[in-house]
Amino acid sequence: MEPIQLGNGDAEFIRKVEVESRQDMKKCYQCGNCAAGCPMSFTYDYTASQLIRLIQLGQRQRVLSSRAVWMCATCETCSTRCPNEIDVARVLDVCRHMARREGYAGERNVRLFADAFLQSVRMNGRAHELGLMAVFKLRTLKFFADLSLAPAMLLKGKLPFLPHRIKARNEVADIFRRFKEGRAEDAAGGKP
Amino acid sequence: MAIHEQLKKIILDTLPGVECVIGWGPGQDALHGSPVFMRKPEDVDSFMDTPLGAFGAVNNLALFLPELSGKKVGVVVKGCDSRSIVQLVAEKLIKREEVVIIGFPCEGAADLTKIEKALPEGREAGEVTGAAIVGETLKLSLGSEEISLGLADIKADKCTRCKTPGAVISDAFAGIAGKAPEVRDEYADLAALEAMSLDERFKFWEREMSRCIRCYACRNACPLCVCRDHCVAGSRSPHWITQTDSTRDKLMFQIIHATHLAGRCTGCGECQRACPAGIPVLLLKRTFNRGVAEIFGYDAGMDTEATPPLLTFQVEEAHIKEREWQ
Amino acid sequence: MPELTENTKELRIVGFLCNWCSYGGADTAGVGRFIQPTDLRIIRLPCSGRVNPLFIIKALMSGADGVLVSGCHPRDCHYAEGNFYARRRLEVFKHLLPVLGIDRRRFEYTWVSASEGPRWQKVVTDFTAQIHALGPAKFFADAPELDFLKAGEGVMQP
Amino acid sequence: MKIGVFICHCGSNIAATVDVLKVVESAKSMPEVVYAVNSMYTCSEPGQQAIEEAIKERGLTGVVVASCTPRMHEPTFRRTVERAGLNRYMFEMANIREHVSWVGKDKAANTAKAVDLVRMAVEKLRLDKVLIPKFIPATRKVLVIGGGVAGIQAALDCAEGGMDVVMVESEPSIGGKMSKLDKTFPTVDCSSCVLGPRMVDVAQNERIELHAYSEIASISGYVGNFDVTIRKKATYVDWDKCTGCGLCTEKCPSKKSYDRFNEGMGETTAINIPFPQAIPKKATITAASCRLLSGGKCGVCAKICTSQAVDYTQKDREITVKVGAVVAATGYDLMDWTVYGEYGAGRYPDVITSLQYERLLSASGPTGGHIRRPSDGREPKEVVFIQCVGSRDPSVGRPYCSGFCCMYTAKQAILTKDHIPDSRSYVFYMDIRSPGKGYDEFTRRAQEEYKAQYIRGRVSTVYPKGDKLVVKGVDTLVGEQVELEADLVVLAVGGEASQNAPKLAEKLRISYDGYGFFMEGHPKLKPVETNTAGVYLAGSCQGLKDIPSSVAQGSAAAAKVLGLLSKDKLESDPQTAGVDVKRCVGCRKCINVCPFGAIREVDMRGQIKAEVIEAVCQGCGLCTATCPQGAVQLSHFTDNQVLAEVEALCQS
Amino acid sequence: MTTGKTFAYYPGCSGSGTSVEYDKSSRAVCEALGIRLVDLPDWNCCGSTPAHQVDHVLSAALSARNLAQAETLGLCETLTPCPSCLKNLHNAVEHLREPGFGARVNALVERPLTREHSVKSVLQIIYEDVTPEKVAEKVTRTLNGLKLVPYYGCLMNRPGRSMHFDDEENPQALDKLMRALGAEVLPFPLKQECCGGAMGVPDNRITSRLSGRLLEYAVSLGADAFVVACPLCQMNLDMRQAQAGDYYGRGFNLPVFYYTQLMGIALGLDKTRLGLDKLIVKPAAALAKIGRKAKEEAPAASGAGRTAEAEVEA
Repeated sequence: MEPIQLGNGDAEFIRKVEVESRQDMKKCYQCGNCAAGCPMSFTYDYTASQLIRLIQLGQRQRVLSSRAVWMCATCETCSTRCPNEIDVARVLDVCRHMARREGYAGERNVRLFADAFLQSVRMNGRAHELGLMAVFKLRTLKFFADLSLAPAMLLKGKLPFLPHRIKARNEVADIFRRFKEGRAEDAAGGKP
Repeated sequence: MAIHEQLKKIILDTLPGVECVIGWGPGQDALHGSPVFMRKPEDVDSFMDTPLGAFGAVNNLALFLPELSGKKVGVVVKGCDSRSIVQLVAEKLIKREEVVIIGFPCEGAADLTKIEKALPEGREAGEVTGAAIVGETLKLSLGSEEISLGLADIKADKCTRCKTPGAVISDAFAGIAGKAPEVRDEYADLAALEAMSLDERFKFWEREMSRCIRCYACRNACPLCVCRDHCVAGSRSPHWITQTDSTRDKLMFQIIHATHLAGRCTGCGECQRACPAGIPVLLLKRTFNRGVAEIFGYDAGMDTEATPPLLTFQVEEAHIKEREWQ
Repeated sequence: MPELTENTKELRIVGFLCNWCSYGGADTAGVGRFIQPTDLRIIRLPCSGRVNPLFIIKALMSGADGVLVSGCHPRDCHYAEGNFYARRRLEVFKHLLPVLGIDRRRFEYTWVSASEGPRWQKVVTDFTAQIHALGPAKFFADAPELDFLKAGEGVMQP
Repeated sequence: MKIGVFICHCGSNIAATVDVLKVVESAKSMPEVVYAVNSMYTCSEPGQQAIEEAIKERGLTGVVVASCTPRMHEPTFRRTVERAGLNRYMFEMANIREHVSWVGKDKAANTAKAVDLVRMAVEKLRLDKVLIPKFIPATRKVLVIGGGVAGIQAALDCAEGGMDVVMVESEPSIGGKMSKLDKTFPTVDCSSCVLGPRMVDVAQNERIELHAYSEIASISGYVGNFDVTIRKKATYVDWDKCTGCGLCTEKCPSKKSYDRFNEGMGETTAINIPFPQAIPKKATITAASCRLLSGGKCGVCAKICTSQAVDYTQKDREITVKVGAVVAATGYDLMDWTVYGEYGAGRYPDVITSLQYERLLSASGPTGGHIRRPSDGREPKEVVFIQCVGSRDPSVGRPYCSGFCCMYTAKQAILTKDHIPDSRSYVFYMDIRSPGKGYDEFTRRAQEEYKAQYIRGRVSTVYPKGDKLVVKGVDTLVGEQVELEADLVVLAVGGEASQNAPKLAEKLRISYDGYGFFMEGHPKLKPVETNTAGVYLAGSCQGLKDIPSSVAQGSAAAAKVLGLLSKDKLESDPQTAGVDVKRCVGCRKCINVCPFGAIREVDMRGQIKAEVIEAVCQGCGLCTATCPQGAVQLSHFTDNQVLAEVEALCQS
Repeated sequence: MTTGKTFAYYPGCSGSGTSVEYDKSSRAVCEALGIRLVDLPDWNCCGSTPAHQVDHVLSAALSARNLAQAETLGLCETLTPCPSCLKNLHNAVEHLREPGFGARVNALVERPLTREHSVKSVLQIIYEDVTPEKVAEKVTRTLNGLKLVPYYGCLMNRPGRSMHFDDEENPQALDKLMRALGAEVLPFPLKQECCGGAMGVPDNRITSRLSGRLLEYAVSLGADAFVVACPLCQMNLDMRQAQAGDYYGRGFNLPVFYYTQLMGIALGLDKTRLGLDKLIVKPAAALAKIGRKAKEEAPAASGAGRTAEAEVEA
């Protein structure tokens, strides 16, 4: 791996993470508590504390292309136990937002699941589990995973075939539309 | 038995054990009353022997207590007056056991300025020959002329925000104390001032204070002014203000008085009532009263065990956000 | 908001500082050469508890455009409690200014420790900018000079 | 008044950005100024001489020096004017260096500001008065509060210097935290072998009067003259009669009392002597555990005691002593680590504190020096040490480093190996802090010789699984999570200010920081003084420290006490408040607010008046700001002086 | 006690799908305890984990629409049974207080919020406002004999500085409520260790690994069943129990109840309202343990007795 060029730390990246997450990265003194308790750590390339360290060093590329920012399950163990009360989970969320915005491929399955889920919400106003699973499987081509669960669920009436659609679907769809149009950032006078 | 008669009986019962009982009696004319110091049973006859009766009991008689300290005295009080006593006791300026407090259910006291203003053009209070309260109106005769005024219109402003129609503490009480009304002081008087721009307020005080004649009646009427003969207004060490006729120094004196009363003033309004120039000097004190209530949730004169908020502190102040600036 | 530039006419800002923390903090700022606007003049007092709120109004009515009080941080008072009292009195006193027609931003109080040179610099810079934004204060022009200050009168005897 | 003004160039420090000559010229026109001159270095010998000469030649009655901060050279110049025959308080300074030349770039603006500051100083000086210090007699006796190692050192050094000492200890025995330790770092020598003889010295020294199981009820007075009331808590045993034979502790039927000395690692009897080396070695009854005192029937100890020392009717009693100085050496407490739910918050018996572990290691401890798990008495093989529990943790309000945990943990890892050769120790750490003589070498020995496995990282959680404790953590150096099934978990719990510290501080009228540690007079130059004259600090009550530092501070405090009380009379600073009795109306507001109790009420011909006790007054001026009629004035900072300064600025 | 108080109720999407029995039983229990729930009209999905992982403003906007629906009812206290929904709604309220955030959210939604809202879990209201003591008084059929492992999941209490409910490291709400019902509650140190959350769909090996650990520990304690308060946890532990079994090469056969189902049984509610038939791992064997001992105890007395015991243990 190429050495990290300390002089090339991306100060704007640090600032953005800090502003969007409202957390002070300088507070972290690298105790490692977030990494110690993280249940998803076994799936990570960098540990949570290493990610915070990389942010401190302004290593945009390394952070945003890491697997870890996608695999975080937002269980908040890290945020709960941080001695400096940094909401680490929120920081990782923000990194994932940035990775998405900046077109990093990320963890395909995680990304596609989120997309499928939100598509379902956008179209119906609510999540339709069966529908979104179908979309997800279509996109990931993982037809057989979890297939064994379906019969029992269907039998128990836990997977309705038809989505529960809300009346004001347009209101929800509008939220997504305005979000896509960047209205939120316009309202705040541009991205912080 | 009328409240007035009940009070007289209580005063008569009190007299043997005290130096005197301070109450209200007749004054210079039909409208004005004045304090009476009752020492003998016959003195009691003049008590409230005025056309306005209890409605004319305007003076806050707590004023006399610190000077009489060391002697046991009785004093008749309106609810607002009793707050001054509570505050004096809380500050240990008088001893509770030296005062016999006689309360009664006060229904409000007159604002003589309002009455005078209501008189026909060119007529003065001294010309009032007779007065009587009939129901909710005050009937005045000026020679042959009769006028009648609604009591609500001539009541003192402080009565409209009164929380203590009975006495806060008392040793004897005539009649039955009414339930404390649920009034909230909205500081309408201050709001009216604050509706002005800063510049207008500045000019307001310049104009009002220019009328001040430096008589210090305001100070002398204040039951909580402890300095008495040692007021900084007349001192050169320290030398806070000059003796000159400057508006600035006149205002400075009002600010000094208000600052000395911050967290102590019960809002009895005697300062303003005493002002011969009609300057609204109570406003400055009420500014502090409002601030103190906001910050410390404290009302002076309600608890003899309380410490005035500026003479104590909390390590963590719940309502002071001193780090807001910087 | 007018920018504070070198050309802007200096305004009159009076600072009441406790000797132990804030005066020391201003010294520390000096030692560190933390450049500040020049408007503020510092009156050294032993403690923020020594600040009679009337000093503030006296200054404002005598022609000061702004008054700043700074003491030790709460709990750090050299005299243990002085700043706790000061905090209450100054906080209450703030309420008076707007009623008199004086912008309440002309007076602030804050805490600066002896080690906080950079903080002192920021406090002075920000407060000076705040006062410049408000501009010169009006004051009662008819006030004569206090007579005991006139030459020859000398020291008051108690 | 004839005032001389001296404007310093301070080389180029001032002159580079202030037009010094212009300031001199302006000064000449200031009221009562008869002489103004510039000076290259006013504080230098020729500079000071020039002032002295000017005073003599020109008959100056007051001097203003405009130079650096008065916090630097005010004492210097006061001595200068005094040498020339002036009262040292007829002097003022204008700070035109730190507050002007060093912080402003604009020379014209700086010059104007310097002129203002000089004018202010002149106006203040015009109202200065001659102040003369008073001399007050002093009691040559010192009170040492706390009988830990710092207090013991201070007491013994004071006694050695010929000073009488009163020592007050809240526990039944002196010795403090150190007496609970098995060994000490970095020498691994036996704690009680080091401390024991010193404790005996305290007991045997004729100059030291020891009050154990006692506390300070109140302190009044001032430097040289403190009146102390000591509350001696009821022990239910007449210590004059008790021989410390210990028979009662053997026969006491109530054997389930919480053992404070052993940090709850064992149980003790209701009547007990905390440990074999206790000083004084006397028995004390814990009332709550005593069958008789808690309302039942017993009385075994009274029956068995051969010297009839047991007295169930004993009550707390108070004694008073007069002392001239006080040394506070009240030590520290362990923070309450049960706020950490992730370590079980106290639910798991085999998660213990380092101090509890000391008791397990100690031969005089409940296990006789054999390491046994509290849960089942088994010898642990896998021992995990977690550092920084309650240290460096802002989320629990303890952002500071306790300073000694790294070292004692290394020691405990070494001792664990000594006690149980086939054991393995794991130390989870954030940083190893070992800056002391032989300290870092010691932590290396723990790892190299004693094979302690140091893991750089935190433990996220500890939970039981069977009879083991699962420890889940991270090794940040490899960036991977680590897990271990441990037998015993030892938490290096940080220290905090002792719980009663704020209360004692208020009695002593000294300040304490946000954590409750007592404030030293100056972080560099007055490490054992406080801002209350005559009160000194030693040991961890001022900030956590290890044994060598505590002992050093004990000695330092003793040196200060011996210095202070070397004279029979003490000079008091005359910059105090004074009451103009003519103006005082006796409203008591000043008395209420004075932080030092320096104002008292006196009856003057039937009238109440305030009176300042000059020796107690510290000169804060709170009373002056409080007195409505301005009857109390702080010398040198009178209302008129401040008003004059305000006018000088606003009228200019 | 909250008897009679009215709350806006947000069932969450899974309430009409994978956790239909949780929704049903929550409503039934609230009704029995006098907690009045009014459904948010035409509510939408809170966006769950995907939304906040895509953008916090988007997530808050979806929640804000729901809270705006509450305002149409004149209510500003919303309850939800689902911790994931709770977290989103709660975070939206919290983030809206941050400067600048509100303007962004308002730019996305139709109707900006006009009031301060509070969002709590149904569990919090039952635990704090009704209290286990009062619940115990209403028990008609004690769960005596049933050994439960309480599992809280990640989200409900953490971090404590934000959620302000129960202990962030060792929550007690389920423990005490279940004890109040007469059940035996086993000490479960993993009561907040992550089950894998929404990771099951992208990669069920993750949920298998994490949930399997929980199941293993629970079995080792000799538990009869899990009791949970989260649809996602329930799904991972129940529906995916077989996957976890495959991952660890063993079977668990541990039923996973919603706490509201057990409360319904203990309060003697109509079985059809509890949806016990919806559980994947059959609960019959566990339910059969109820009342094995001390059957003769009078319900009221047992309720009171339980309360005392719960207090002692606390």
